[in-house]
Amino acid sequence: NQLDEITKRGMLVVAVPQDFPPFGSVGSDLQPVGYDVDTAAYLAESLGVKLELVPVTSANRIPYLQTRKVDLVISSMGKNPERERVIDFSRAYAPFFLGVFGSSDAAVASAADLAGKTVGVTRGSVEDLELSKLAPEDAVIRRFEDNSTTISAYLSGQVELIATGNLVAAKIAEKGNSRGLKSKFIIKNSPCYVGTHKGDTELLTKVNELIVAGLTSGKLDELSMKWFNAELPAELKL
Amino acid sequence: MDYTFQFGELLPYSDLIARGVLSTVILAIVTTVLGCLLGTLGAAARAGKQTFLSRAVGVYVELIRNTPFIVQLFFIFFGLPTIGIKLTAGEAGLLAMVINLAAYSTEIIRAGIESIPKGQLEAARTLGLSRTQTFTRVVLPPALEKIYPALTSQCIIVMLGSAVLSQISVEELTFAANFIQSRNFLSFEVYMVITVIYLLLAILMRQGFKLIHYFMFPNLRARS
Amino acid sequence: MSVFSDWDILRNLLLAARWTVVLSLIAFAGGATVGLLLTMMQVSGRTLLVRFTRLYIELFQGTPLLMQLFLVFFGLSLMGLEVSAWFAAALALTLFSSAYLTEIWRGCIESIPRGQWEASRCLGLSYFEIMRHIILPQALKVAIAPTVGFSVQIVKGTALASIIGFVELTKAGTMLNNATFEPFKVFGMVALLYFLLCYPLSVASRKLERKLNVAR
Amino acid sequence: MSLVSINNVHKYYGSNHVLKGINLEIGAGEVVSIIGRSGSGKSTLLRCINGLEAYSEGGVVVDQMEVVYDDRQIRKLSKSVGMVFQSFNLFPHLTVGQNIMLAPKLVRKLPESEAKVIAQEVLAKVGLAEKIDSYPAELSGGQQQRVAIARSLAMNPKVLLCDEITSALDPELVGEVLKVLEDLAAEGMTLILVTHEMNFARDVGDRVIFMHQGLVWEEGDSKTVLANPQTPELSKFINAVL
Amino acid sequence: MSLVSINNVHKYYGSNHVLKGINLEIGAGEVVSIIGRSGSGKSTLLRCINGLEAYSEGGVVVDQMEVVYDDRQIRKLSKSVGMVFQSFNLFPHLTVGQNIMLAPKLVRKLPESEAKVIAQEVLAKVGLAEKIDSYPAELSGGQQQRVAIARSLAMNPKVLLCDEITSALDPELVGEVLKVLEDLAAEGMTLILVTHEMNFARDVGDRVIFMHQGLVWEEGDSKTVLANPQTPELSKFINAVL
Ligand SMILES: Nc1ncnc2c1ncn2[C@@H]1O[C@H](COP(=O)(O)OP(=O)(O)OP(=O)(O)O)[C@@H](O)[C@H]1O
Ligand SMILES: Nc1ncnc2c1ncn2[C@@H]1O[C@H](COP(=O)(O)OP(=O)(O)OP(=O)(O)O)[C@@H](O)[C@H]1O
Ligand SMILES: [Mg+2]
Ligand SMILES: [Mg+2]
Repeated sequence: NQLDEITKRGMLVVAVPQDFPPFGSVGSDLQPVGYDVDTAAYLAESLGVKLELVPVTSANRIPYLQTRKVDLVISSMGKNPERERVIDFSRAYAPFFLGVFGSSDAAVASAADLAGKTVGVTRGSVEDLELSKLAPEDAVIRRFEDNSTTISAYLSGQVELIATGNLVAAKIAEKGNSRGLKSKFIIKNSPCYVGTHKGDTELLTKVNELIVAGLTSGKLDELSMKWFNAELPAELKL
Repeated sequence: MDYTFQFGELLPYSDLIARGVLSTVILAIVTTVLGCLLGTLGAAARAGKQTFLSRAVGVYVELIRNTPFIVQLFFIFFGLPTIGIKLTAGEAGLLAMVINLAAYSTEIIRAGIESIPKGQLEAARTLGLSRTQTFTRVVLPPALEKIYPALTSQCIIVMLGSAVLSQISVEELTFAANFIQSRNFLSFEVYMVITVIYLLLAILMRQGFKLIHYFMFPNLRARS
Repeated sequence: MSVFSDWDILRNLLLAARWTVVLSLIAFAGGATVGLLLTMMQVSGRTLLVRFTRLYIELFQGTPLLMQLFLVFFGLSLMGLEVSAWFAAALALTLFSSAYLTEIWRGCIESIPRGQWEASRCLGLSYFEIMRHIILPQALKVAIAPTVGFSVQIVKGTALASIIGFVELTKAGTMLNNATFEPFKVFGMVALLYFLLCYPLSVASRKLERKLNVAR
Repeated sequence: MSLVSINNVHKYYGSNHVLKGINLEIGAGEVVSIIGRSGSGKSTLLRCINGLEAYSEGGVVVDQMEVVYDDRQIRKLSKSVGMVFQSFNLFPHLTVGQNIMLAPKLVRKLPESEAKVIAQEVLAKVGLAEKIDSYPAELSGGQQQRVAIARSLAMNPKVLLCDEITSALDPELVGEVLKVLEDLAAEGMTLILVTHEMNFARDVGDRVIFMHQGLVWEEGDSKTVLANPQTPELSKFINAVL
Repeated sequence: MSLVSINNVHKYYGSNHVLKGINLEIGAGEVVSIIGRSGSGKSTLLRCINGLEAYSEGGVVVDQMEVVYDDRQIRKLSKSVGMVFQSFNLFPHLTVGQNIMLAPKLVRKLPESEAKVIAQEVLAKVGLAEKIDSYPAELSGGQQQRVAIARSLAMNPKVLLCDEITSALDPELVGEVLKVLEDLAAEGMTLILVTHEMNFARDVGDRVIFMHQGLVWEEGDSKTVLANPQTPELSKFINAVL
């Protein structure tokens, strides 16, 4: 099974984001850093194996897992039924509120207000799937390949609004870009889960064990302070 | 191999695929027309005397031909807004394709023009034709005829290159593929089907060009 | 989050450009090897081999390189083969470039006048001897310029490997753009670096062509 | 007054002195053959007469027009001077009729219908009336050259320049082209031909000009000159060609 | 027994019946000129004699070898039959010497040194001994054609086929090539030439074959045939060419 495989090769291969701060972005040496990256490091350390990071985009992370290019996806990934058909999910390891964000002068307070507006979203992400259901007919949803393109599209003014996670939006706003980024409305509470290949039960059980351990020991809280400037919300720890 | 193919799963998306095909076809047609037109003008400028214009066209051609399409696309879509030029994804994509084809066709058509024997020009001059008349009536038609296959291939290459437009959210054929893939995760099936569609488009385009050729160059028809 | 100076951007791009170069070299070597094989098959005159090569060329020239990359990257894995972004990019680019190189080289061989064949046959040379002593030496000379010219297409083709996550020049560009939000500067630099890689090849190809035309 | 008057014409290509002072007067209705070795400057001289090449010194006057190397002037000149080339230079993408009608329509601004009548006339003259809708590639070399002559005639020139117009033809096709020239000469057309066809030069031409090293080396009545060359160069040339 | 024996040869290109039953016997040492209009099948006949083209019916025997269109057979045949082309077809990337030595080395398996001796011999024969290290592009057309003849001679053939080998040459270069042929004829080489040089055919050739529409229309002793053509077709042809 996959867990033995990992122990045998002494290496855990994890798909992480690199265009999705604060979960995963790149430092000035272009190596991934962020909450997901640290979480992956924590898991590898606990398993007593080395860690190999594979930068992925939201669009290709599931194919990576399906085709066993990686053991785990720790990539701020939300759960939904479509995904559950093709991969397995651990318990949640990080909070995530999906919302629509835009500059302060954009008058949007609910999904209905999106009519006639252009919203950028990363193709295949949970926010894409949810927004596709919520948005009125005449809202223009522009779907980009990965988060970096989506964010770039917003920052260069190619879209008026973007749908993404609250923590991500905060991080972008921090950049001090002239357009600013204010929360307009929340689409969904969609915490992050670790993804495993369908049927890797032993691995999944082990990952769940380690997440619980991390939550109780305060390890994950520590990471949360480091990257989100806040402790993990209580409901995550239940 | 323990994988079972599920091509049937793509059926619900046939609408999306059809729309993707349509936009790819429209992009291809508009690009071909505008690109070849601009290419002809560029070639005319390049083939004449060394002027500022011909040199400027030369620089443009070199710039475009020596940088990747996707980088040009990103530059236009993300870079230009910072200096105040904002284009929609569709416009940016089309612009990138047109300037690309225009650069290549400039070079191709110029080669065609240069392959026309000097005697043809001299004959036209001794008959009293002006420069413009000589270019449009005597030089250009056989030049186009000569480079027609190269031009056809280049137009097809640019059409296939439009796959990259999906990266900036243009909803063409590859976008449809990526979209479906992001919904049902059947990457192999989707890409397989879309690849075959591209192949058919390329074949169709070649046939289309042949048809145009048939009407454009009746002298070749007569010979065969 | 770290702050990027212009030098950081350039430094990272230059580092990534190494991979563009390496991938280009691999793709060229692969494409040339496969292309040579296919060219031989195509000029062999054996119906089956010729048909196969035609199909191969039609297939890889008739579909987007991007799709070929996707299919190799995700498709081969489904068949149980371990495929890294490296391998996928190298393989797809090899398939792509071999198709074009085959076309180019076949054209070069066919550009040698029929009279050369006929004269050689009248002197009693065998097919193999004619190829080896008469046709290939001449075709090789003709082939150099367009081959160098096509290598520009290979270098540019590697840019698409960024989409399957291979970190080369373009991918580094998008990553840096994401980190700095200075698209004009970042993509301007990326374009410049590609230009510096490709332009010398273009110029060399043109020079070679002119030289050979004069020589004839 | 002579139709073509060449006055001390010099021509250099870089430092290569190709024409070294040519003087010639050619009257209306004359048939003049220019002969000489390869490189002696025959083509260059012809090209100076119709403005295709700029001469470096001297003057050329055709039909009372000064020949200068200038687009506007060449256009004007084209109504008086026709030229036929060794390599035909028919326009491959146009039919025979279109080839002939092109210049009358564009330069003489004739309407399609009139141009058509002219095309039929000149084609009849060269014996190819039925080929009006063929493309050049469908014709033999001799036929193509006859069409090229017809194309020049359609501009109704006063003088026709022919530069080795039978050299690219198979031997058995030479006759049909020479026949057309003979007819033209009989009608009184002024012809200046660069040619290797000695028989034609002798029998049909009025005057022979032997060029050598950029000079008119010998000239005079064609029968006399060819029968009694005065210079060793011409003797040698005649022996080599015949 | 004759050296070349052609027996009722037919040749079709698709539905185009190009050779319509050719019968010829050519003895060793004969010099045979084939004349006729363009398209009458002269080249095709030559190409059937050396296996470059497959004939559709009939038989050709050269030097007691049946000529069949097959690589192996052509290789064997190449030791008896040489061919010179209108367009020389020298190998541009090889020097004159290498051009000549290639086949002796590869086909006759001679060592370099022997091949070299042969090259010098044949070059001397065509008067170009000093050009052994030149490249073809450095030679004039006449010189190139003489090298091409030398290259054929190096294989020591019994019969040399020449297809209009002077047609691509400037008039003043024709003589030097014909001179070489004349010498070969004098030495007793069997020559079959497609040619338009009537003087040469008459003065040097033994026999003339006039082809018309894929048939041997008239043939016989060259002086007789050219002086007294029996058919109107040949009369017309001779008039056109002379
Ligand atoms: N465009 C050119 N540039 C440079 N030199 C030229 C050019 N055209 C001709 N010459 C040179 O001028 C000289 C005369 O050439 P010209 O073509 O007039 O000779 P010609 O008598 O017509 O010879 P031929 O019988 O070969 O046509 C030659 O030495 C030739 O090399
Ligand atoms: N490879 C070919 N394919 C089809 N038809 C051919 C081919 N070669 C020659 N022919 C045709 O065969 C006929 C005879 O051609 P051939 O070349 O033998 O004539 P020729 O007498 O040598 O003429 P020329 O004097 O022009 O060389 C012509 O009608 C020609 O069109
Ligand atoms: Mg000349
Ligand atoms: Mg022939």
